[in-house]
Amino acid sequence: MNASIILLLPFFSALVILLGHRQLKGASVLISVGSSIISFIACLVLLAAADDENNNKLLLPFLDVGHFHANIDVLIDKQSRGMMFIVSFIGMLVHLFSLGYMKDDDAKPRFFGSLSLFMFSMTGIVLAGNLIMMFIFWELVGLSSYLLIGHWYQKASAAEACKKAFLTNRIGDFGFMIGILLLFGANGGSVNLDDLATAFKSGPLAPDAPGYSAGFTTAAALCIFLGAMGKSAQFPLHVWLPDAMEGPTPVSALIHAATMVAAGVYMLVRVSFLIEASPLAAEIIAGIGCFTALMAALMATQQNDIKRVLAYSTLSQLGYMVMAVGAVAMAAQHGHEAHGPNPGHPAMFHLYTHAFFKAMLFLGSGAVIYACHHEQDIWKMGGLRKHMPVTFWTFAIGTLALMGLPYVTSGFYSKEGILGAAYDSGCSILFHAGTLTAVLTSFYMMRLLIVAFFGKPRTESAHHATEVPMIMLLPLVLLAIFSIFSAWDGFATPLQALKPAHERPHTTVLVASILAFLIGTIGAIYLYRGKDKDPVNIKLFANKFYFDEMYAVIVRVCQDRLAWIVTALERVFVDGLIVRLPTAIIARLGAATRLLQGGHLQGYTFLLGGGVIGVVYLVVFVLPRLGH
Amino acid sequence: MSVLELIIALPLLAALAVGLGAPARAASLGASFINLILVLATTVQYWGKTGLAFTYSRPILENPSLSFAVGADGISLILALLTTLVMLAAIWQIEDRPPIFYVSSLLIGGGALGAFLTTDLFFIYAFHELALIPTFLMIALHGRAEPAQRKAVAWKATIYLGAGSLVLLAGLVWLVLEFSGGSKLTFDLEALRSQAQLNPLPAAKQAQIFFVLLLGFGSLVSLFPFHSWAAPAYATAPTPVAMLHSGVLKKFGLYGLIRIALPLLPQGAHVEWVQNALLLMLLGNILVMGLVTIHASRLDDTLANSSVMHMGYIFLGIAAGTDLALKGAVILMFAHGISIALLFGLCGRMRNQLGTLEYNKLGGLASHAPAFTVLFAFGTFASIGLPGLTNFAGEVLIFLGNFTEFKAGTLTSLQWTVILALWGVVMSAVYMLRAYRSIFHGSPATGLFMIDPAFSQRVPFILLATTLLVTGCCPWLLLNLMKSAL
Amino acid sequence: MSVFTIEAGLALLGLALLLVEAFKPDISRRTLGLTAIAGTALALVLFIFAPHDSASLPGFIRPWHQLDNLALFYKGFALVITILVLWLTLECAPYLTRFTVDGKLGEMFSLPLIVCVGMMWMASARDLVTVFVSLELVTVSFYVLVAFARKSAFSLEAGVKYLILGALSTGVLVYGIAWIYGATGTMSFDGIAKALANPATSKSTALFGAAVLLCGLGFKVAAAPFHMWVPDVYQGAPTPVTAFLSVGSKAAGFVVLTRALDAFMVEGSIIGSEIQGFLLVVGSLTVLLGSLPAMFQTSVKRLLAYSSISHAGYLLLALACRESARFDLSSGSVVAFYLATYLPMTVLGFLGLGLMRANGLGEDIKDFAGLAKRNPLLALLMTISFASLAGLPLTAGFLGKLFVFLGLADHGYWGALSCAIIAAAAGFYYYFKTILAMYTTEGTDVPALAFSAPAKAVAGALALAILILGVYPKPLQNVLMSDRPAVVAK
Amino acid sequence: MITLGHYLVVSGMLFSLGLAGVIARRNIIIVYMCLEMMLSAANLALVGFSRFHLVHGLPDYTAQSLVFFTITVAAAEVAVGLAIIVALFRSKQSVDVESVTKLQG
Repeated sequence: MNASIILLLPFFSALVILLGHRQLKGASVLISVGSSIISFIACLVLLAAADDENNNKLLLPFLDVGHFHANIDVLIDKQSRGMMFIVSFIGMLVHLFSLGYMKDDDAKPRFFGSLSLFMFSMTGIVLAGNLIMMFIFWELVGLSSYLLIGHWYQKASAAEACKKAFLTNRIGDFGFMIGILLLFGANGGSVNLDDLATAFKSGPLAPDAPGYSAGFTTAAALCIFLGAMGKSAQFPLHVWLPDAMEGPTPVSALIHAATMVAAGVYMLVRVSFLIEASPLAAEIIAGIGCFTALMAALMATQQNDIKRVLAYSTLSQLGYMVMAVGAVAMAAQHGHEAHGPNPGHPAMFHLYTHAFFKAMLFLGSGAVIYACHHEQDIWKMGGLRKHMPVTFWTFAIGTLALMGLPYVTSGFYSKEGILGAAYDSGCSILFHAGTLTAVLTSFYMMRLLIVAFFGKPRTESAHHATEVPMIMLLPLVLLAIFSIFSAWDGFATPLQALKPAHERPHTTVLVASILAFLIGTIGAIYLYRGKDKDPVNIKLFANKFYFDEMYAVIVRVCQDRLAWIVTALERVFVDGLIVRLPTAIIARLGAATRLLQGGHLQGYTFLLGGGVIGVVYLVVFVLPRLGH
Repeated sequence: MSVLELIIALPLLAALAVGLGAPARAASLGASFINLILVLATTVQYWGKTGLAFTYSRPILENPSLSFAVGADGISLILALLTTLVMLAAIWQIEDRPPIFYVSSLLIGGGALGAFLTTDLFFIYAFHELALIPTFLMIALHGRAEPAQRKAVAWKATIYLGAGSLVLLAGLVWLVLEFSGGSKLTFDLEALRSQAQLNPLPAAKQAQIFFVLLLGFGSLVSLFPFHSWAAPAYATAPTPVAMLHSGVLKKFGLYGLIRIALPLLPQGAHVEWVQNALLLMLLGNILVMGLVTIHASRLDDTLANSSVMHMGYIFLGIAAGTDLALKGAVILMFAHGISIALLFGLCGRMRNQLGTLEYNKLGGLASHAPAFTVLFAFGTFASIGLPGLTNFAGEVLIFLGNFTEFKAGTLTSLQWTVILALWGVVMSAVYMLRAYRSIFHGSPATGLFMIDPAFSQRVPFILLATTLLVTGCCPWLLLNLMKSAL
Repeated sequence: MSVFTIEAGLALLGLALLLVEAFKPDISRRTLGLTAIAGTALALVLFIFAPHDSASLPGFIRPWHQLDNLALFYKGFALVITILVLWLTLECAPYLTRFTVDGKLGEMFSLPLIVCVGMMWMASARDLVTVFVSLELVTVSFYVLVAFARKSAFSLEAGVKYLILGALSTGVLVYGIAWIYGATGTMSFDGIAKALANPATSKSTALFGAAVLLCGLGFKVAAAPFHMWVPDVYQGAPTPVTAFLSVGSKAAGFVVLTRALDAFMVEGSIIGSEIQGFLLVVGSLTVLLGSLPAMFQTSVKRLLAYSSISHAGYLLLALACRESARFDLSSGSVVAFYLATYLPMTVLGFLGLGLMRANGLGEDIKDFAGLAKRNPLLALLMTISFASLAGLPLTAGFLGKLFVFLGLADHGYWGALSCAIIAAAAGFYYYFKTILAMYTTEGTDVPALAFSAPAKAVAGALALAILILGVYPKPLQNVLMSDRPAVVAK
Repeated sequence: MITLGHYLVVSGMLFSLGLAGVIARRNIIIVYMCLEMMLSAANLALVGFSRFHLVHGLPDYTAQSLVFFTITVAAAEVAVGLAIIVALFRSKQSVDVESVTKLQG
């Protein structure tokens, strides 16, 4: 019942708004915000509900053919409840924040409608009890992301960005679908998550089952992972996320920082049984996550757009989480089973803490951008600390949380958890790269804070910036509180976000975390204090390793050029061989037969006489011999 | 007398009435509206049943035994629903056109209904031909191109479809000869089917006949490489004809394969050489035509080629032949019909208002015509295969249907094909989003002026879009009509 | 009154009209025409109610005449087509008289009656002598009719060509008859069948005779390679005559062919399989040589001529498919069915042409442009006619073709079937070309066309017949398929 | 002894000559004469066959009856044919076969 409210309320809200916004006018905003608040309340009720294990139950029918069922059925367990809380809570705050941020936008109803659509689809992913349902909502979040990134579609860059986001995700979904199909086939027609988990544990897909194929398991895991790569923007499908910042900032906060991009991680955690079953896949996943984390962090150090810095930081953190998924699976294969009752997954834990502070940072940046009249270049800001004190303090808290201020902020605990998992995985590269990423994270976040908020205002708009209205500050403050406290047991346990338990006390990890924080912070302060322009200039990082340019070439050569060639071939050969050649032959034949009809009487008599002789020859001499 | 006879006769009679001078718009709209109601009522009546219902037969010839026999099961009802919906929309969206537009739409619709609702091979074939003729005539006479060019296009379609129909006829004749029990030839599908169950042919022979039927039906559905008529024909055809042919009539070939070829020749499709040939051809549809579509630089080209491409998925369902895949194929037929009709209808409006469909001349229409944009988005995302719109349900069932027989570690050629075909899903997103972006996004191009259609002109498109949404969210509505295994 | 008496009466009426026309020059052509039509119609009515068994014939004629279903069907067929042709002549008269010497049409009303009688006798013929005589009665009359519009160079040229080639074919036919007689020692079909079923008969003599005879008959039905005269003659002849030639003369040829083949391909015939091979080869050749050149025609009349060749090909292919063990689709009834459906569509086509001509229009495809605008009804009727000729389903033409295809496929004659299919595909092309022209809207500032109420009625009835036969052929089949006694004597 | 073979050979030669003449000659009158020759060839064959096909010791007269018909028909043909040829001559001032080539294609 609860679940269906959470799922369907935003759906109807989206439907009503998108279809009838002209009639509804202002009411559409209220519908959307109201539905998000009610969803949040329903979600709180859900959190309080008793914990009946594995209540995978049918909510709505969808596909039902013979023995095959792919319905909308919800799986409510600790993970989904925790994730649901994040989604509905941040969703509600973003709705509130948008009330202020989008006040002057003409297309407000469209914005709120899309936001509701997003809430609906995200809820669907979180609650999904089977892979088909997950795929359905997976695609739908893609759609809402497309709509929201393209909110200001008149801008060419926004139009391109939303297209890019959708297409890149499509490539991921290509793999996801193959993965689903492989699992569907191998598991005898069921894609239910519970069934699959059982199948991998003791059913037809378990390593000791007859006909077990390690290659198949790896292939399935990697295909599914491809889906996560698209959604969670892992290398090499990461290119869409920075561009997605073309959307309104609240959207960036909700979708492209806190929730949707984390869906990949959530899904990987959901199918962790699959990843644990394949060592190779686990290593690849960890490796890709690790590479993404490091690469994005490097890129972030040279970005000047406040939202882009945050976007690359999100990429980097997502890489972290993915790495954690891989690392945990590797650790599990090495026999490092997590202990304790309900051990939490480090990736999920980081997802949880990251959601709050990253949403907060984005909303904070939104407030800054709003205050500076849509100025996004940090070098054109400066000194905002004095003009926008509340924003500054909340932003600072968020920054510190992301940097992982030891023992105070939630980010410290979750990051430590991931580094611990990397440490446990038995692969030292993961740990070292993770630590290096942490250093870089501290560095670029401190750079951002210093350049934007300290010093003197560098432009007029920064000079005239004033504090944003109450409705926008409220979410910031709430999120700032969560950024600090969310990792504390008193907070985390009722919210079903479970801290991961480590096997050994990790002195090394602890020290590494603290050192990383310090080195990064000090480096940034040393380099950027009081500077008016960037003292460091690394083109490679600033230009994001030239990935966009490379992809443009690939698309041009592999797709557009190929399309051109294929089109030409199709015109020449298919059309030529199937149509023009036979037509030409028949036409020639027809023209030839017309020659018989020359109009000359002699010709006709000749043909007639010849015909008689021919027929006689045929009938008397040829046909009898054929013995027809 | 069966209600199906009424359903078939109504549009034809309306066409006759309009031809004789009845008020064109009122008569056509009335007839197609009543028809939609009738089909809906019939569908509701069929709800929960299985097998052939509403049967009625009037013998017209004793030897060979021919009869005007009607009957409907879930598949035919779904397609009849598709036909009536698209027919209503196509007729509704006609504006300020001579009566021949209404007549031809009614004839195409009526012909398609006849083909879907009769159960005698003779009439199935005949009604389809009846629907084809107005298509050619309308392309040649009222096509959107210079007279010489549109005639060339119409000829190409005529030659292809004419030749295809003849090959099909040869295949049907072959079937009839093989499966007629007793001393009389019969064209009755049910009789042939029971005979096929009693005395199945050897697989090798089934394969031969199936292949002939595949070529015949295939060229009607623009199966690669017999597809090159389709794109120019749709791009040139007047809007209602493009809607009806690509949306409805083209489904006839697929319907025939599912209704006629597969039940009579159950092993035919699975003999290796036939299956491999089919897979190659459908990959041609998906991959080659996908790339060709990406190359297109005009909206009508994109839509026309995409419609060819999407046929590949339905063939994929037929190639798999499993219950799941076939039901998916039927749903996808329905979905594609609605979505492509929606897109062609909107495309026609755009051409009327803007006079051009070149991508590099368009842009930013979303600002001018928001409602139009939303409707177009429905079509776009449906053909991309977005969940929540019907196409997705069909596609996913087809894909799943190909994997029902699967051994971990070995992929059959069928399953490799599915994986390649999945890449086509990516391609269709590429070209549809490109189209959408260049038409609706960006800043409005100079000199273009387009406004939202009036509400009454929006109704047909809203009807189609709503259908996509409702059956997309509840595909079980359609699946419930096909309870028995195919 | 016996059927034979009716025929004799009709012949007398023809002669009488001829004389009246000659000696009473001021008689109006309308009176003449209406008399001829009325006489033929009366004959038709009497024929329907006359006793329909061979015993009713006068004794002296019985050895040479028979009245089986086939004969009765073709007799009725001949009467109907004659009425239609006479009426068409009347309808086209204003235009035709411009090309006749004295501006009169006398023989145009009397000769068709004689032709009709010839055709009716041909249908009943039991031996080759009767066949020859009645065939020549028809042919010689046609020489006159074809060349009737003497002032038109085309008509005259057509007449000359038909004369020379027709006479040549007559020579071949008689020579063939001579050799058949030589091989079997008899002229009657029954006797020939009996002799051919006897293994002692000289096979090569019989083959030679049959081949030459079939060449002669092939000319009459326009079988390739004896079809060259058809386009030229059809195009040159006055339109009503062309219609008569293409329907009546062809039907008569086929009824004789059916009878001859019944004898040649009798059960156990020593030359049966060779004749079948001959039919397949010639039939395939005919459909192709009829269809392929037709694609390039610019004159609708000539196009119809080619189409008539191609239809002859289908009929020949139908004849090649003798009764098979499995399916009771005898070639004779298929041919009869095909011809019965061929009648309305061809006559309707020529009727349209004639009406166009009567309104001062040409016969080229370009003259058809915009017809739909000028006279929608005529365009619709012509569309139905051409659609049926092309063999589109739901028209009568489709069923005939379908039966042919079924027969060929049943016997496994794949080569011939492919030829037939290619020809049918080509047929789509050229018929559609014409249909398309009618609906083309470019350059249609020409005035509307009008035509008379009877013309509308007749054309409408023909179109209706095409459509009704296309979806409800049962009555026609009932007429044709009531068990015909096989013309075989064991 | 003159056998049936002799008759048939002569008849065949006559037929062939007639056919050759029809094909080769350009004057329509002569062509027409050759056609008559072909009919005569057929008649000769008929009579020959009839003479050697004895029924009750007498020749079979059915074939000979056909010969009479053929002769009659030939006469009728000539009557009509010559009229047409005359008409042709009147209009073209020629009886050459090449004067009628308008209808073609």
